[in-house]
Amino acid sequence: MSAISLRNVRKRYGKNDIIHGVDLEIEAGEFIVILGPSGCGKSTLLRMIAGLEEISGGEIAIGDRVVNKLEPRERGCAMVFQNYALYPHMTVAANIGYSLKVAGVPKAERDERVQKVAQSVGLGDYLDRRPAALSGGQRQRVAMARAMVREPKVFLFDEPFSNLDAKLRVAMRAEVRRLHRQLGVTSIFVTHDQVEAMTLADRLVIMNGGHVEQVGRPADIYDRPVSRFVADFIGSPAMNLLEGTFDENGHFVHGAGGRIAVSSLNGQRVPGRKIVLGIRPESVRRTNEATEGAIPGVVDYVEELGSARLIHADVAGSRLVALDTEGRELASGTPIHLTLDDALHAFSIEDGKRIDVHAPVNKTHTGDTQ
Amino acid sequence: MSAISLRNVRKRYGKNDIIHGVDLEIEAGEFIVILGPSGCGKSTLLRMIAGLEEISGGEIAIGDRVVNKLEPRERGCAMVFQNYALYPHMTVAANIGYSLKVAGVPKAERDERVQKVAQSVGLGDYLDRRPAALSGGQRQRVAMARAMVREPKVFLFDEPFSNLDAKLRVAMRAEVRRLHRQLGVTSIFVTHDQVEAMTLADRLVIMNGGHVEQVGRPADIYDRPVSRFVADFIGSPAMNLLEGTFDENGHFVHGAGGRIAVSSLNGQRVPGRKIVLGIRPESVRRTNEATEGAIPGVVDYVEELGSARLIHADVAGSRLVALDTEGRELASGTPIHLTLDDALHAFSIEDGKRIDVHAPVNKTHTGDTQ
Amino acid sequence: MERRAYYRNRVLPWLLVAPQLLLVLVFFYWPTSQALYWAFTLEQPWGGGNEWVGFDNFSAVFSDSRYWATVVRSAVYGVSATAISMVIALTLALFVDRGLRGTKLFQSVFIWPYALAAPVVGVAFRFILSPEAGMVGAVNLVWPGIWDPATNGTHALIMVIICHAWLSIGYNFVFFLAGLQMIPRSISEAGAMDGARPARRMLDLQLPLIAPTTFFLLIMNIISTFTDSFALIDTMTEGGPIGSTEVMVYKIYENGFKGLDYSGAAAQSIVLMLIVIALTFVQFKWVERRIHYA
Amino acid sequence: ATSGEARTKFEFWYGLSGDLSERIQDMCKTFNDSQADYEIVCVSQETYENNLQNTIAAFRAQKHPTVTQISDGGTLDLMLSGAYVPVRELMEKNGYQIDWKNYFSGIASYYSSPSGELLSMPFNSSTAMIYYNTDALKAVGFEGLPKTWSEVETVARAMKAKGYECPVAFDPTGVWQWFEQFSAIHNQPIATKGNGYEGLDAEVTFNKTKFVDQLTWIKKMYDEGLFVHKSKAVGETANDAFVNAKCQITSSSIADHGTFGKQAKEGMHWDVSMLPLLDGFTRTNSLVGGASLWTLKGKSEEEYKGAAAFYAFLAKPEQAEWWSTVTGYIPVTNSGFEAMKAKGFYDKAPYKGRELAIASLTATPPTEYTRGVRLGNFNAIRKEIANAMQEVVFNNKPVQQALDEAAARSNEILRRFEKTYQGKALN
Amino acid sequence: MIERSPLFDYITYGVMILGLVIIVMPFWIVFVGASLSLPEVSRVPMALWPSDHLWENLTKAWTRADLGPKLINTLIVATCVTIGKITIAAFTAFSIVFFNYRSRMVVFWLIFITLMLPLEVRIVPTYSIAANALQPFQSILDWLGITGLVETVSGIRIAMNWNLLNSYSGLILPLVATATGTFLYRQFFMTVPDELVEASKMDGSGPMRFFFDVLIPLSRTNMLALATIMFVSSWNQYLWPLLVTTDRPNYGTVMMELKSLIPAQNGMPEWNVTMAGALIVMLPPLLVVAFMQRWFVRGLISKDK
Ligand SMILES: Nc1ncnc2c1ncn2[C@@H]1O[C@H](COP(=O)(O)OP(=O)(O)OP(=O)(O)O)[C@@H](O)[C@H]1O
Ligand SMILES: Nc1ncnc2c1ncn2[C@@H]1O[C@H](COP(=O)(O)OP(=O)(O)OP(=O)(O)O)[C@@H](O)[C@H]1O
Ligand SMILES: O=P(O)(O)OC[C@H](O)CO
Ligand SMILES: [Mg+2]
Ligand SMILES: [Mg+2]
Repeated sequence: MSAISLRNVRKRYGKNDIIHGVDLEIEAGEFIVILGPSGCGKSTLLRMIAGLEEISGGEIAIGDRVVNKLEPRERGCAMVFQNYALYPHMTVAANIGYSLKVAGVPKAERDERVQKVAQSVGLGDYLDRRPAALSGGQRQRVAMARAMVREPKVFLFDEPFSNLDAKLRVAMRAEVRRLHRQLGVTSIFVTHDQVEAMTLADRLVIMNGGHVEQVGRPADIYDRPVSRFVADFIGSPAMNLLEGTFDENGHFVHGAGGRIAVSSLNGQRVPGRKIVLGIRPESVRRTNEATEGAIPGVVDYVEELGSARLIHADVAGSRLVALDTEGRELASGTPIHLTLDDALHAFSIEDGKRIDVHAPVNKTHTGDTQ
Repeated sequence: MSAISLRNVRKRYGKNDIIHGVDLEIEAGEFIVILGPSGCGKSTLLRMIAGLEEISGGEIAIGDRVVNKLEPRERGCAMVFQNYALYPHMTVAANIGYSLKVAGVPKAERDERVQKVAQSVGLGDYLDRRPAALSGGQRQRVAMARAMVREPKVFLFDEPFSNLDAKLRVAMRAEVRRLHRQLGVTSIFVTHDQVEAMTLADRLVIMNGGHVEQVGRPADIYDRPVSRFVADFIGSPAMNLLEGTFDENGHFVHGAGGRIAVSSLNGQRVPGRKIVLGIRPESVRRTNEATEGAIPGVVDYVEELGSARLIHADVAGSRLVALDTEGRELASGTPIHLTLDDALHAFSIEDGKRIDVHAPVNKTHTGDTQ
Repeated sequence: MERRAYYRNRVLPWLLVAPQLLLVLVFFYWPTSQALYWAFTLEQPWGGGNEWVGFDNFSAVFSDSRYWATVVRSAVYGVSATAISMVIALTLALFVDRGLRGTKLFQSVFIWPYALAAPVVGVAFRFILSPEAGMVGAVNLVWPGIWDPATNGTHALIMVIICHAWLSIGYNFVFFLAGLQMIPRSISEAGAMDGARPARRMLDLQLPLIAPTTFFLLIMNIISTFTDSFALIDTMTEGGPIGSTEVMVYKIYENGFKGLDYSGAAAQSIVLMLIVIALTFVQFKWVERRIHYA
Repeated sequence: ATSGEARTKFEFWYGLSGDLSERIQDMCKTFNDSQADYEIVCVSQETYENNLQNTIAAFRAQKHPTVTQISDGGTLDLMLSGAYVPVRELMEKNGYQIDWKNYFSGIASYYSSPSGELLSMPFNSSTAMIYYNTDALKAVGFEGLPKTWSEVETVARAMKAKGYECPVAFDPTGVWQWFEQFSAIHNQPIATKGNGYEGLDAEVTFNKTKFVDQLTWIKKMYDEGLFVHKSKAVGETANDAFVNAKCQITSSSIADHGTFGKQAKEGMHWDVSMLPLLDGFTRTNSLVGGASLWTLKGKSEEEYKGAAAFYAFLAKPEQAEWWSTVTGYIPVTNSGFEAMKAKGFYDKAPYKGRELAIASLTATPPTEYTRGVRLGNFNAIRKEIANAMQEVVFNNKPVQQALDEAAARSNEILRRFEKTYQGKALN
Repeated sequence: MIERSPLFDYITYGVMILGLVIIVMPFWIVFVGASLSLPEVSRVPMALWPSDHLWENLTKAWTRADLGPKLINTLIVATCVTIGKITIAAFTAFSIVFFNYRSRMVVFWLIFITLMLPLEVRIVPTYSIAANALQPFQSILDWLGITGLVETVSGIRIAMNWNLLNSYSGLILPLVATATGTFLYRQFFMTVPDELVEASKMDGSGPMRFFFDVLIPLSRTNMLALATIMFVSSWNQYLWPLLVTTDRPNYGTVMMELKSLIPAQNGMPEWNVTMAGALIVMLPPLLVVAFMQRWFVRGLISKDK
């Protein structure tokens, strides 16, 4: 039995279908991240689970109970809101303890539990402050403590870090991870930041326009995106996506006649067939000489990242981005040669679906768990 | 003659000194990025150049004119604001053309110029819309077009991308770069996003608490941060910074007695001397066997980035983060061994200043400009 | 909230405020300073002359038991009209804010009283609450004398208070609704997630969060009971019976304009003005310190 | 009328409303039509009180009318104002010969300075009367009209017993009829110093006169339901109640005689009589009521000429007769009255009974207490007395206490007035 | 709406309907009263259902109080006051909010304090000002001795006089000088982001251009809200018109005429006509509020939900 099941869940606002039937089984203790572009329905889905939004169709079950008709308070979920939604007029302690107070927990017990939770998120010294007197990170922690104190069956997070600055986001990420390890509560976390998603998720749910595009472990999704959308969405810098056809030699022809020798994709290289070829920037390598099969190009510009740089190159009228960890100081206009490793992805040009052959296209894992 | 000179520029609000004397020479056509944490005075400095803020001390010259006493409109600067600051009640065309209208440019010429600029930023089809009916990226472009239409001598940008989502930021970055290449106008760009700063800047100005900490090309700053502050601030994932001392063998002792053999830093390894040792995550490599000099540690957790992963390891009580592009699936608690390459940084524990020996500590460039 | 972006100009700001300053000086400060002068003199009604009497007018006012009765009455009037009106308006606003289907209709009607002038409402309520006609007349037929604002001072005061309260429901409602709608929705949702039912959320979350609005309205209402009660009382009771609906403003008008005691009235005006200024200062300190959400 | 250009315009503010106001407008029109030199603009200020207040405000602003109508009670306020031109002087200057002796002595004494100079132009004079519904009187078998308050009590009781809800309409704000005129016809003082005629330092004395007993009696009548409260505040005035036959007896000005005639319910019979007396008293003359016309200072000679012409117009016998006909106001001159009497004006309905007003006014020559009232800010004092009557009737305050308090407050008003006009004397 | 609690929904509707009754009842009674005949309106208890004399009573009230010209007068006055107020207040608030000069808070308080002393309590001195609005200047000149000086030098006596009684200016000007509008504008102007000011500075526009090109168009909603408030309050003015207007036929306003419809001494208790008059008099502001309420409410809320 799953901790949470969504069965063909739909949402309609007036005449607009927002969620088009989502199916999802979440195991107890899992950390699920829902990722997708703005407006794709992530929050709506989360809020339907929370009970803040009516369900227009399908069924949501938490544990073995269908909760469609239950009020938020009856579902055993706790939620951390995007802008924290702290009660501005209550102290930190009162904010955290409010749900207990509503539930009629006696004051002594309440104080004790609030104290304990506050300690565990490092807010022990701030219990008497108002939210306005806290920093962004501290407010974030109050929101978290408020969710934790009820010992809910499910944690729901709606872009909880989106108002924090970069440094703080990294720190809060670690905090959420630590808490999840410590409490082991089933969690659903909505974000549109893919680094956040990749680093936090046990399983990732990629949404697009009210559909679930792909569900899987972050690495699997990165390695085998099921669609052009996912391929483009996951990974930073983004995957190079070239539209083109195959010639009679099975070479991929793109842009203004550029040719790429493709070793994988056996059986798919039908001459004249149009596809989208996907190559991750880290699969594009720069060679100094024009070796056999190397693709010639011209540097457009280079973005310095410090530890590496992104070479934006013009390759026969197409743009190819390479992640280069070695060289430096490539002036714009410099001719270069690029080779591709065999981790190529191909997508249908019509529906954007992944085109797969039996041979796996992902890299060989060195996966040493010792 | 510089395009813009700041000479001992100071700013005081009431009794508070905000900018403590900034000197900076900016060449014509340069793209300068000012980077620093929130509240360090970046915006204030920019606004003093724009003429929106009075200068409490020192001198600002644009071209050969000291502009301290000039009104904003007389300085020939254009500015792009953080939240765009578009006129909500005007159409895109009116927004872009407003400065021309104020300047009394005849309607026909105005329309033509607006049209041209709008085309160049891809807003040709949106001229009749109101800002409210535009997406974030489009608004951003309107703000840019508004700045461009006046053909100013200097562009000023105050965190223009901070309200955009990640994908859009990348796209807008490319756009700004393209525009700068195309127009060649001296630009000053304020941000606290270091990727933005690194990838855009000809020269980077790192500010901290009203001071300029370091000025230089992005790669130089990455490779030779002049202070612990800069080292920590520049680079993502951030540099590992370990506090410790040297033992009689010249080994660096940190945490609960962990020892690191340090080959560089000759002459600085005085036994008992306390320093901060800085190691970039990409300089930490994982080896499978305990080779000579390898540092033993235990995996705390791994953050999957897709193309690589960050191994957070416990090393004798200190935390060391390694950027790993090879292995995968390292369970928490797995013992590992780490080696460091020789790109080490050292900083004084007292004032955070870089401690340098004559030998350069940066990697050998392969810098093949062919 | 401090602004950062200002214009610098020596003349322009003064030109901009000139029209209003001029109007205010001519139509407010000049007359008011004249009244101030009268407060320290005995002014002949026909303006033939006056005599400096120092604080005599004030001591006369303060030693008059009827004046103190008026002060107490004003306080009762102010507090109860304010309380009744605000409670009703707040209740309506809280329920309207739930945004159920059809709420818009209710909402627009609840604003109506705002459009009405005190004299119109006074006339209408005088008719409605008239002991021998209208609506309440029926009640008097059954229990004679149970309602008689014409002779019973308490009834008369109640009548005026009810009318004043009704009249300000619209204004209060609009501000309460505005205040409620400024509370981020997510705070109510957080409350729901924390297990609080709607009624509980009203009490625990919404009420405290509109405290600044409430306070603002409290002061505005009390000031309005000082300043706006005139037309109402003048059309409904003219201060009677036996002065039992005479509040401070009305007494000033009655003593000054009708009783031709300009000096005594001027002294009372000054007392009233000081009270209102004090209230406004308190209020101002609060308006500027609204709660900031998140 | 001829073209407006050449005519001198001047304003006349008055304090009457309703039917009486319309009559004044008629009168103004007649005046304007009667000559080509002046145009009078007549503006109603609704009530005497309002008119006094607005006139003062306007005078202070130098935007006052040339002529204003001030009621009996406001006379001293005007006398001390120094804001008027005495009417005798005005008329003399403009060459009008008026026989001032011809005016009823009660009227002259009310509006004259101590030296006997008539200050304002007598215009609408009245006195208080009592009106009876004769149908009701007949129903209880009372012959004629009650002449004493004890008779009134008897018939009221009988009416009540007959099922009349409201025998006597009582408006406690009617200080003029219930208190002032009561005091006059019983020769009771209102204030010392001859009701204030002899100095600004007069003090009221109404808490020590027969009025105390009278108010006690009123209270008794009210408690028994024989007097019924009728006023603007209850939505029905005493006069309304009387013309609607809801109340059978009311006390009011003779001025209302005309209005009652027009408004009385169809088929209703009524009559008017002099105010009743207490047993054992003989009648002294009642006070002249209504108002007179004051000419204000600060106007042009032309306007004064206009005002004088207007006064002369009012003094014309046919004009005075018209005015007395369409209202209930009395003719203000002996000759006017005699002429009308001779014409048989008072012999038949609807004017029959109005002569009683003059009989009341001239019952005796004016005494120290019946020549008028000369108290400063008398409107405010009236209000105190009205309050006292209401306190007694509605709130059961002991009569003596209520009147003592009212007297104390009234004296404060007088002292304040005295101080305000320090150094000024009646002259 | 967060949860679907049918019970609570019923309560909500219950309360709102109760509120509706409280609010609408007086309107209804006025309406019903206005439709009754004299005997019907005098009957106790009064009917709760309208009768068929509405038109008759409306006509009576209309002619008796001469409402036609009075409505036009009131409309002229209310419109001018409204326009005057929103214009003058906008200038003042602009000066106070967007210029940084030392005395701006003094100016603000000078204006704000005028909210605190109602006209009723300074009626007599205000009246004499209305009689000569230039009196303060005359007095200042007299006091400074300038009048005397000029008179001795040139023989001309300075006598400034501007009478406002019985004129539209008298009905309008004193009402234009209030602080409410300034206060509301100030509140709104303070929410205008600094960046907008700065953007326009960078675009080269000076303060007045900013005011007309940016601030005024942005304040449209607030101006509508303000206009509603101002229109209603000036329409409903009572005591001031009563005082400055002695020439009722030409300058009377509806509110003062209404009082003359109240059954007076010596009059019939024609409450039905009074109610009909009230109906006519209250209709225009009611329509304005009903029509403008969308902007009215929005203009007072600075932030959206
Ligand atoms: N109350 C509503 N009425 C109508 N449409 C709505 C409503 N709430 C949301 N939507 C629409 O539903 C879609 C999904 O909204 P949702 O808030 O779930 O997106 P999201 O994925 O959370 O986006 P973001 O990342 O911007 O928060 C959007 O297109 C939005 O416009
Ligand atoms: N008007 C002001 N009065 C007083 N202090 C101010 C004012 N404006 C800015 N400051 C202070 O000056 C310092 C620098 O502000 P500034 O806006 O330049 O920072 P910043 O580097 O742009 O920060 P951010 O990245 O958050 O925009 C801050 O500490 C701020 O509090
Ligand atoms: O109604 P009138 O005109 O007779 O006047 C009554 C009294 O004299 C008013 O003071
Ligand atoms: Mg969302
Ligand atoms: Mg900034």
